Amino acid sequence: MARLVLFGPAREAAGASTGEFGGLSIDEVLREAVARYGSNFADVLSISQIWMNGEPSRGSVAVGPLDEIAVLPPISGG
Amino acid sequence: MARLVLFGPAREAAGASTGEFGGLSIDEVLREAVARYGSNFADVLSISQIWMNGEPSRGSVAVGPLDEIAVLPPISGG
Amino acid sequence: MEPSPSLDWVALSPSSLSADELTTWATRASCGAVVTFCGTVRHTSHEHDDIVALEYETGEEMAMGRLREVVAEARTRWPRLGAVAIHHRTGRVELRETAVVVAVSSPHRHEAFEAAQFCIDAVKDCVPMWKRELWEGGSAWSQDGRDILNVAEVPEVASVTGVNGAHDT
Amino acid sequence: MEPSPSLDWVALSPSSLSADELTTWATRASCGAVVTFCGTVRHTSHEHDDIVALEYETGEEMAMGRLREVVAEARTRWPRLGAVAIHHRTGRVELRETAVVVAVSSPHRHEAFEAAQFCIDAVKDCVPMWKRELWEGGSAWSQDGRDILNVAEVPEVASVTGVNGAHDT
Repeated sequence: MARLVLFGPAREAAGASTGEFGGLSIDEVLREAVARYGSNFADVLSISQIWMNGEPSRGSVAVGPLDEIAVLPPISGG
Repeated sequence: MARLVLFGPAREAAGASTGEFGGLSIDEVLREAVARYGSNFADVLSISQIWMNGEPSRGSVAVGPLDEIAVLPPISGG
Repeated sequence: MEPSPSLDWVALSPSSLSADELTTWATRASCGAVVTFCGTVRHTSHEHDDIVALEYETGEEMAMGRLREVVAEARTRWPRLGAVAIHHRTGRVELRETAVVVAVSSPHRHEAFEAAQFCIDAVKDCVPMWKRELWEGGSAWSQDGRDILNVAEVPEVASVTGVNGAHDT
Repeated sequence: MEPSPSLDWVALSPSSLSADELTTWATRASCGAVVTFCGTVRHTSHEHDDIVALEYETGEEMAMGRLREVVAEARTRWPRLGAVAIHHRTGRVELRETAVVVAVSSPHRHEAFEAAQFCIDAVKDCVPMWKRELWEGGSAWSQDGRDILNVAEVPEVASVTGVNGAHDT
């Protein structure tokens, strides 16, 4: 069970700030998340970056139960 | 009698911060000032700008009794 | 907040930021220049002209990691910097309040200007942070979102070639 | 000193300058950026590394006239500036104290950086002001004197072309 963490517009679109998913790669986890959270979330996800354990990552990377996957929509700090 | 005003290194070289001179042009006033204040002042004068009444000016300009001529050595503000 | 004893000081804060505290902290006997940038809440955004507050959301660990990277990159690009501080608010920030402060000191002024500008550019381009705009009767996520860059990708401002005096304070 | 009720504030002061006061004064609801520059007394000059104080001498009327010209020129070059302040100390200024403060606000940050840097460059190149360096046991006029320029002759820093975000705050 990898942990998904959602921020800003992604959190709002999902209606949740975290979720647990059983997928074995980042792509699998995100597919499950879209199934659970719906099309608004899918829209935000399509323009978001994905980080794993605090660093930029990519869809094919394998995930284990201790991994944290973050969905980062376009940023607007400062 | 035009009034001469000396700043920073020019004031120090002349040993005076102001002086009255009878010259009828800026150049004449400055010649009299060199005669009165000596060669250290002449050295500073040679690298200084001359302003009259708060604005940059030049040697040939005529001066009257209400005019103030300023000797401005290279600046070092800020 | 306890001032940093080192030459770097990054922080996220849910309460008021003090530009004065950072400026004073950054002032060093070896440095002739301190440049301080405050990003303040203004009433106009791309979409609205009656903003009353902003609300910032972040992932604290990710953001702190990125802030540290920004300072490290600034030191790589401008090795003679003195002190470097970046503080960013979280949560609700009212109109005219300061959302982010950068303070940079250096022996000479041009590197302090360049590094301070780099730091705030990099905060905006690299630090995971999301802004909600609040106006009378409504709110929405900011529409000026940017793709997240790596810190090394942030361009720096062009260096100056002054007529004279470019290398003093 | 009484804060200026207008958007411009220039001053010469024989007592401590407050960067905080100028930064707060420059913060406006229409501006998202305030850039503050402090020129502080450092222990090193071209000639010495044990400076304990500086002493500034000026011609008050000429200097105030030039400071006003610097602000006017900044507004010509960056028409969207908010508030612009330049304060310069006169007399003796101790190590680490602030000899000059510039504070500039604007809707977006890059023009505030550019204008603040122009203002301090122009102060150094155009304002009649002479600095004596004081160290333990001696003093001398600063050796980094510059020929006085007209304000219009002061070059500006190159504009930035950021990867993105160059036109927000």
